[in-house]
Amino acid sequence: MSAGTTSVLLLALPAAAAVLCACLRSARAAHAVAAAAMLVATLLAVPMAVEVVGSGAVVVGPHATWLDLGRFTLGVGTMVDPTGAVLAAIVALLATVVLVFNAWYMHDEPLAARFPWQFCLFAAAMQGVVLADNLFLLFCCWELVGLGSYLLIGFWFDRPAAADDAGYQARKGSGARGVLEHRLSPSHAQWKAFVMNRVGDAGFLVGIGALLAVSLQTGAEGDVLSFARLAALPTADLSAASLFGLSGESLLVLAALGLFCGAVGKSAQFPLLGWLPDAMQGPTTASSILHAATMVAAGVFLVARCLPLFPPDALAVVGWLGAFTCLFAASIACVQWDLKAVLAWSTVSQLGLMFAGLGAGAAAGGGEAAVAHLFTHAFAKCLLFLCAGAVIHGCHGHQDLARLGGLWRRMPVTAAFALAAVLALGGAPWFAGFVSKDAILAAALAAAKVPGGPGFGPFLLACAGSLLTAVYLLRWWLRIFAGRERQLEVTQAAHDPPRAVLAVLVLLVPATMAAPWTFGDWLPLPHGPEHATATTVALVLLALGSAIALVVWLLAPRAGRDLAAQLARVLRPLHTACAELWGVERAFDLLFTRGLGRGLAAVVARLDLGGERRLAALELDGAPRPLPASLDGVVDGLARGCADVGRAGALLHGGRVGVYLAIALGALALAVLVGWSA
Amino acid sequence: MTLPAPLAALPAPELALCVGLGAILLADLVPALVARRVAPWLGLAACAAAGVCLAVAPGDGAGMFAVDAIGRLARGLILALLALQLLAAAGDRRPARDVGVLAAALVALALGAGVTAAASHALPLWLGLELVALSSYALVACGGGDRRAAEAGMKFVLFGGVASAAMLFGLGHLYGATGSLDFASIGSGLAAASAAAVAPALLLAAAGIAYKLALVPLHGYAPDVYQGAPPLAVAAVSTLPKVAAAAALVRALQFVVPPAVAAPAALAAGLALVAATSLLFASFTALVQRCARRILAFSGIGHGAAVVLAAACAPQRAAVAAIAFYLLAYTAANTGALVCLALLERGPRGSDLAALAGSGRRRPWVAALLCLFVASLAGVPPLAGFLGKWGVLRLAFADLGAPALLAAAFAFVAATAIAAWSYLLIVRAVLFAGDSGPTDPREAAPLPVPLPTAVVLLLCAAATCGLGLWLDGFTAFAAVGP
Amino acid sequence: MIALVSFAASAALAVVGALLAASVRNLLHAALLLGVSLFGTAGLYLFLGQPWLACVQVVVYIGGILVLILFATLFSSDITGSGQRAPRALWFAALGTALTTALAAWRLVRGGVEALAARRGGEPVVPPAVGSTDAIGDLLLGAWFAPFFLAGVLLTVALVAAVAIVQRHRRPEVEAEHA
Amino acid sequence: MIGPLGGCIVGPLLLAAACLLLPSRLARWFALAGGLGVLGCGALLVADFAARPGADFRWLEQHDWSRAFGAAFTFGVDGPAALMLLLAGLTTAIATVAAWQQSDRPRLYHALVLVLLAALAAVFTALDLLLFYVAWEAVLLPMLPLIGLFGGEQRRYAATKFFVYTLAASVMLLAVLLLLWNSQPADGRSVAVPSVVAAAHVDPVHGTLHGLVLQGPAAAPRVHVPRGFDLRHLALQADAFAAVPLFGTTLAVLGLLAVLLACLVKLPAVPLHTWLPHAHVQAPTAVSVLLAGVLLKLGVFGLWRIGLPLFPSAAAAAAPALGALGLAGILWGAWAALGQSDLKRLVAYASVSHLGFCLLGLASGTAAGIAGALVFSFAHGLSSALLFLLVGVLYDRAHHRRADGFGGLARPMPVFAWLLLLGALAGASLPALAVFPGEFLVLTASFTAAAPFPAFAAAATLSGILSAAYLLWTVKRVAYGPLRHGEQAAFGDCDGRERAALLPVAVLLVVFGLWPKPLVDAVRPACELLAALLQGRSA
Amino acid sequence: MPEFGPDAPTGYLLVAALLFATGVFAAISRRNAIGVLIGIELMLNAAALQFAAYGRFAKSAADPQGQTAAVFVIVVAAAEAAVALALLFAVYRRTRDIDLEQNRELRS
Repeated sequence: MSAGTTSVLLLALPAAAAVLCACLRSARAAHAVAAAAMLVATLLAVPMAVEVVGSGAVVVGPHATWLDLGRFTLGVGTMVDPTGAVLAAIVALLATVVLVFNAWYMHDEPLAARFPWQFCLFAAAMQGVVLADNLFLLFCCWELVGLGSYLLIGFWFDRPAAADDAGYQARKGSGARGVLEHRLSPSHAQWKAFVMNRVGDAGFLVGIGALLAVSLQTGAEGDVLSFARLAALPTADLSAASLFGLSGESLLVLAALGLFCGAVGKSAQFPLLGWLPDAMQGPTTASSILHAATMVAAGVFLVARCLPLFPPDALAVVGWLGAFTCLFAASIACVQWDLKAVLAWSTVSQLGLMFAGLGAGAAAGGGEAAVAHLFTHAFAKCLLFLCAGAVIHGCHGHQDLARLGGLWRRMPVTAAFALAAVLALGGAPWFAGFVSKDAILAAALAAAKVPGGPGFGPFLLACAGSLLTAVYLLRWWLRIFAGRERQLEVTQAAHDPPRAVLAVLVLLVPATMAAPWTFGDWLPLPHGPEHATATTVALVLLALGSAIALVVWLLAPRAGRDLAAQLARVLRPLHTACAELWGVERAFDLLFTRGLGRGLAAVVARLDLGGERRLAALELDGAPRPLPASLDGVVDGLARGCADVGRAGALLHGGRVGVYLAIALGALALAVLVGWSA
Repeated sequence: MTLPAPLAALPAPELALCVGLGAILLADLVPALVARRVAPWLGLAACAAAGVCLAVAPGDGAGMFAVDAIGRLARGLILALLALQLLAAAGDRRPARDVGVLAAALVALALGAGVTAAASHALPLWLGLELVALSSYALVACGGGDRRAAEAGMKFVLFGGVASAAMLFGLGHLYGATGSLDFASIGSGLAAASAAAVAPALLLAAAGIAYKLALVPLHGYAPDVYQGAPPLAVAAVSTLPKVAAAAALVRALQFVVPPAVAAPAALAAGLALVAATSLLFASFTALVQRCARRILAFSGIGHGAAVVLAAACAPQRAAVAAIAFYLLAYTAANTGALVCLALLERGPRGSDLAALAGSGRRRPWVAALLCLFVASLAGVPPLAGFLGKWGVLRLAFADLGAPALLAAAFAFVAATAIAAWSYLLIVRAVLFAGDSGPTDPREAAPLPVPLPTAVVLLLCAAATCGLGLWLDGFTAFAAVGP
Repeated sequence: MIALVSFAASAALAVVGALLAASVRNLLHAALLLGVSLFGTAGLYLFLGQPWLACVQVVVYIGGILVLILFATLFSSDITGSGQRAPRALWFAALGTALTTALAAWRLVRGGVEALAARRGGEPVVPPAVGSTDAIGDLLLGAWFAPFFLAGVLLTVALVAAVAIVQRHRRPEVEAEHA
Repeated sequence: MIGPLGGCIVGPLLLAAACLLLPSRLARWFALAGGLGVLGCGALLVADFAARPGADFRWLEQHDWSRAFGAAFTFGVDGPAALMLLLAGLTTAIATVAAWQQSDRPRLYHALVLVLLAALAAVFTALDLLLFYVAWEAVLLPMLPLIGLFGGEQRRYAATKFFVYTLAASVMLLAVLLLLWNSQPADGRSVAVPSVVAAAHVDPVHGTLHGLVLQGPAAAPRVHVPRGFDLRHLALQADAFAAVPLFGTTLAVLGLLAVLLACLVKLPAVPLHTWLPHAHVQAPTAVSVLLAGVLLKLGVFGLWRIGLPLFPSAAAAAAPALGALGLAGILWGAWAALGQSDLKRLVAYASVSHLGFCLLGLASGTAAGIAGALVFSFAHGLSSALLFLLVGVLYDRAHHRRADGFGGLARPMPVFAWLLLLGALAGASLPALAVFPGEFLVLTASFTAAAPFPAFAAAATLSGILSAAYLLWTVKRVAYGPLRHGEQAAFGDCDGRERAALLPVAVLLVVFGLWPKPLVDAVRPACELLAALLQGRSA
Repeated sequence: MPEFGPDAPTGYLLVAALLFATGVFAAISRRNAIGVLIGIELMLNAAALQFAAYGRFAKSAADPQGQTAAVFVIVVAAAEAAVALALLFAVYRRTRDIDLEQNRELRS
């Protein structure tokens, strides 16, 4: 089967499974159908990936014109390149694994039958993003990915807000400051995720628009949004393109930044990152796929896909913002006490790292490095979340790092898997992260040396982020699995998932190792002179970070010691800032939700129809109606003005014949006088 | 067929109406006939005879009556309206004794209107108007009228007397300035050097016509009369005199201004000013009325003004056609609306908007028809009123170089929009108000609509709906020969 | 000279009578003063050489209408006139309107006189022919038969209308309703 | 003999008469039959245009009216008109199903709906300006009682405002109509035929253009246009209208202003929109469906049929201002919707926001933009219908429409919740749902149009955020979260009748979202022709 | 002042004009309907006088039209007065008053 056909099947299978599962009432059957479909997809995708990666060529799949608009067309079609092929395979594989895991995880969940179809929709949309051959289709699937995340995050749609949820209050991570609990609920989280993504999508649309404008102004026709055509754009003659005084090149920068804006939303980069931790309100299994391969990966993938379109100026922005997010999120992850929150912020941080790599540019090998990290991170994060899911499942929903501990005895396999994933993410030697993270640092370093590039900033920020990565990951593992059990009533019932589930999970473990990624050098990783430097730096940072984590972990139980107390005192403001998410959540809430959102909306609504008092009084005939300054009030005011004119006229009609006669005769006499003189 | 010499001085249709009037008055002396309510039918017979006469031999008196298109059209319309009024009178539930007077007054009204519409001499014009006025007073206040009807009649007669006197005063000067009261002589006098004396006198003399058309500033009586008089009387008083006055106006203009030439700018501007003022004043003032019939009165002021606007545009065939169509649409809708109101009103202040609430529940069909007529008055397509407006506006917008007419035309359009709101007040009151309230069980079953009244309503409705798209009506009316 | 004086007296009688009729408070007096004014006018008719018209004026106007009005003043609850004035503003409006009207009428008169002179073309005014009633009769039964006829109809209608209007109410329920 | 298009007008009128005269239980069937009949005609036409794209008028039908005035009952349908006809029939059918249990004066109600349908069909099929105007105003006649008789507590205020506002805005059309007629020479006028028009409309068999004989060389054909009201003939004289001086400007400019006033109020464009929330809130559910589904489209269609073709040069000059108005509508409507607590009012403001896209697309003057605007208005008919129906479902159960008076209804009413989500997502223009293609077309067209449209488009992308915010927030408030009012646990899910109204709309939303090609293909040639004319005038 | 004498039209016409203006004043300022009626009679009287005067001086010879028109005026005035008084009587019977200030039930 050709790669083109396979790519269509990869799209169609999950989509068909989604439709089929939506019709099934039985959770078990639905999971079976969905998992089977995803398994078939995996079995199709892996050989395809092997084939495409082997040939290194871009395979163009079927293409159809969706709409013909005369000057240009909008198409639907697929294409497979090595990156896409691998990512498609990873999506399929992880989806299969998560589905199987979920069948166990949700075995007593009444709504479980909903999960498979929403999940398959999600996966299908992601496959669409990965395999689309043009930006338009990618955008459509991109939006559907947003829909999938919306559905999954809001899976427990009827849960109350966290502040009102006794169960949540009992099980939440301690010291969860910075989270607006009166808002936090699955239904709010899904809304927030969708809307924040839409913020990015607005930029995405502007980017598409700018690309279209440039393309059409340079005389392009046909499917101008196809990646093949877009890739040629930077090298084309852009002198014909200009808009608002911007040259074609400037427009391309604008377009690139627009696309990146979309990626910022989807991949939860600063400042559009508030939704991702909230998305933890969804099932952990949903989080595992959302954080690994389907949702947040889309942003990185988009930028990687469009990397040829990114001029250096745009790349610098990408690099700086990514690296900043990497450090920013890592700093927050260090102080989280909710076991999933740590992972969530970790995802944000790692995505930032990927963007830092992308920002290094293709010449420095940043694209490959970032993609590689996307792959390795997907497996590790998926595994981490599934392990976290197992822990939460075993501990009856408790996710407070302060109350867990010593679980390695009760769930040794899980602990081992989690450790593998932690090491992989942290970039320990012989583990997967070691390969990809070092590549990113190397690329960033290489880019820093290029004159006119982003400079050393992104590299340094990424390094700091890497250091903290080691800290929070190790802290996370240690507080859950190592040491003594802190609260026996929380952990006593914990146990490893059943064998069948473990058998699936174990599939992911090899991917946390370095070997599969370096085998045969199939992954095109840069091996420049900076690589050695970067590797050294990374190892030092890893060691330092691990040391910090270990020291803190060891000191923490003995908080009375002077060192710990002093450290705590010194770091208190920093800690508070991190725990408060650097105020970004509150600022967002104030500025957007309350300010530009509800506040401005209330003002507009008031200016439009007036207040409730006016609206309530509308039908009362004759009664003086409040006439506030509103558009509708102006209309009523006009009407009232007309009526006032009429009232003035009616004054003449007070029933006095004398007045009538005076008007008539006076006007006649005046007319005679005037007519005479005229 | 020739009439003996003195009688031939009057046009045959009006003579037929005279005979009918005499017959009704005689029949009113025979109690048996009174009890059988024959008067309206006698009137209808006279009306039919007059119609035949009009079709066969419109006839002209000894130079005092013109035979022209507007005269034929207006008198045809007057006879048709008379027939409707007589039918409505036949369906009215008043005591038998009053019916005779009512029918006589209606016939006399039509007679006066016909004379006015046909006159080409100021004296019969004035006498016709007086006849219209006197029979109107009788209609407004005769028989079972209540206190409000009497008040309306008193105001009507006082105002009418003054208007008549003013007109006479003007006519006197016209006579002095031209030596004759004949339209043709007045026209030639105006053309001669004595124009400076004739024009103001003419203006004063036009007061009589303006008063019948209820143009601002001679509109004062209309709302009070409409409000106080019995609705059927209002239906007659608001339609027939307007038709007659409009015809007289058109004819007077035809003599004053050479035919086939547009009115001189100053005259057109003056007429346009009167029309625009009336239109705007009426539409605004109607907004604040609390009585359906007062709203219709202000509507009548506006509609009279529209006729003047058409007359100002072009004293030519097209104007005649447009005016005839406009009057046809207006009178059909207005008659229908007032007959509907007559059926819907209860009690002495029955025409108040508040009192009409719930009519839609009590008499849905009548209320619906009322709304139809009112919509036609508002000029909503595809009803006849729309095409009437269309015809007038077509003329008003014809000359892009006449700013006064264009301004008046835009005023007309604006007034249409404002007036639509005032008509909506009636619709609101009749259909939407008191819609859900409990119905008084005593009123649950109103008396059935008498057959003649139903026929009147159906005829009006048919005209209102059927004429709405009859564009060729303008062509047909323009083709009416003398 | 006598002619001029008596002419002036007639005119003064007409005008002053009218002014007083319009302004005295007592309605009865006003009606009587109207009669005075009408008499004055009749006198003017005589000077115009139109004795028949003067007769008609006296018989119809004064004999008919004025008596009717005098009779009608008896309806008025308050003929002596306290509170017979309209509201003050209206009174001033009346005055203004009347003055404007007078001005307008004066201009009309001037125009009319000029037109008359123009039409006469300088020929002198001939004293009226005796027996102008013949001409009136010819006119009424000849060229002006139609108005004559119409005037007859008009009077009939007026008569019927007046009777119909003053007819007694015979619907007690309506009467009760408005009582 | 009356053809199918005449049948679309006469048929519903006859059915309306039947409604009034025959037993009341038959009335709804008549209304449904009327709706389905027009729906069938519209569907056939759309299919025809999709299969054989063209800018021509099909199913032409002409009946004598007045030769003296050059008016005729001319009916004909181009792609956009076909789309609107389809929408009118569809919406009427849906609204009838939604009002199936109408208990208050059902005969009158259904008769009025049928009269409305006839008037709408007449607007969409008329090719004669006078006929168009008559139908345009006639729409108000049934709409007034539909709101004023069958509406909510403030229905009289709403009906009055609706009627007076829209009537006042459109009376100036009458003046324009007459000025256009009067400015034509009595014996007609010879005009050059633009080559694009000739290419699209010349009948090669008879050598005629819109029934007029072609004269002059084939390369530069001319026709002699008689005085009259035929819209196709008037459009040929567009240049002549632009040359008639009037009040210091030209007839074309004043004409466009009048058409704009009429259309922008109907559309409605901010700030002329305030009648809409009242009308929607007070109208019964099915009437809201009709109002949002078809009536607002009159504004779009009026611009398409009259404003742009008859006054292209003025329209080209006014394009930036119109685009700015469209943008203002998009943003203002969205923010106003965000601030509403009444569900119906919220949906009404969503309509205001959405119709802003239509205005933006039309103003862009590009084929894609105009096509997008037309397809968008069709899709908006579906999505707003769905949302209004759903609000109606809620109102039927709770007898109020306050958003904060609900919560957690997804538990007792899962089907309702899913449909609400679908409607909200459609309104938020999610790809794969029918609103998206239109919106995307409008945006891309604006991005690729001349300045300042790209800036408008960029600002308009904010609508994606805001629409998602207010619509999904509504879903959240109504359907998600814990059940906030205990008694609402007993609410039954959508019953069979409600589903019969809701599901077809939902299905169509998905179908046309995935496969909008027939819609776009049906309108595109006509849009390209108009765009070419507009471009030619602005250059 | 020959032009104001009995053999010139001006004097008559002036009297007519003054009578008319006086009638106008009475018609507007009177509160009692009969007062208004008196004003109307004055105005009509003025009109009749005017007709007569113009007829007398119409051409070189007197024109009977003027007089005849004046007779018509008088006749119609009589008819109108009769109807008006009948109406006043009708009002009086219903309200016991013909004061126009008291009869203002019909108004905006």
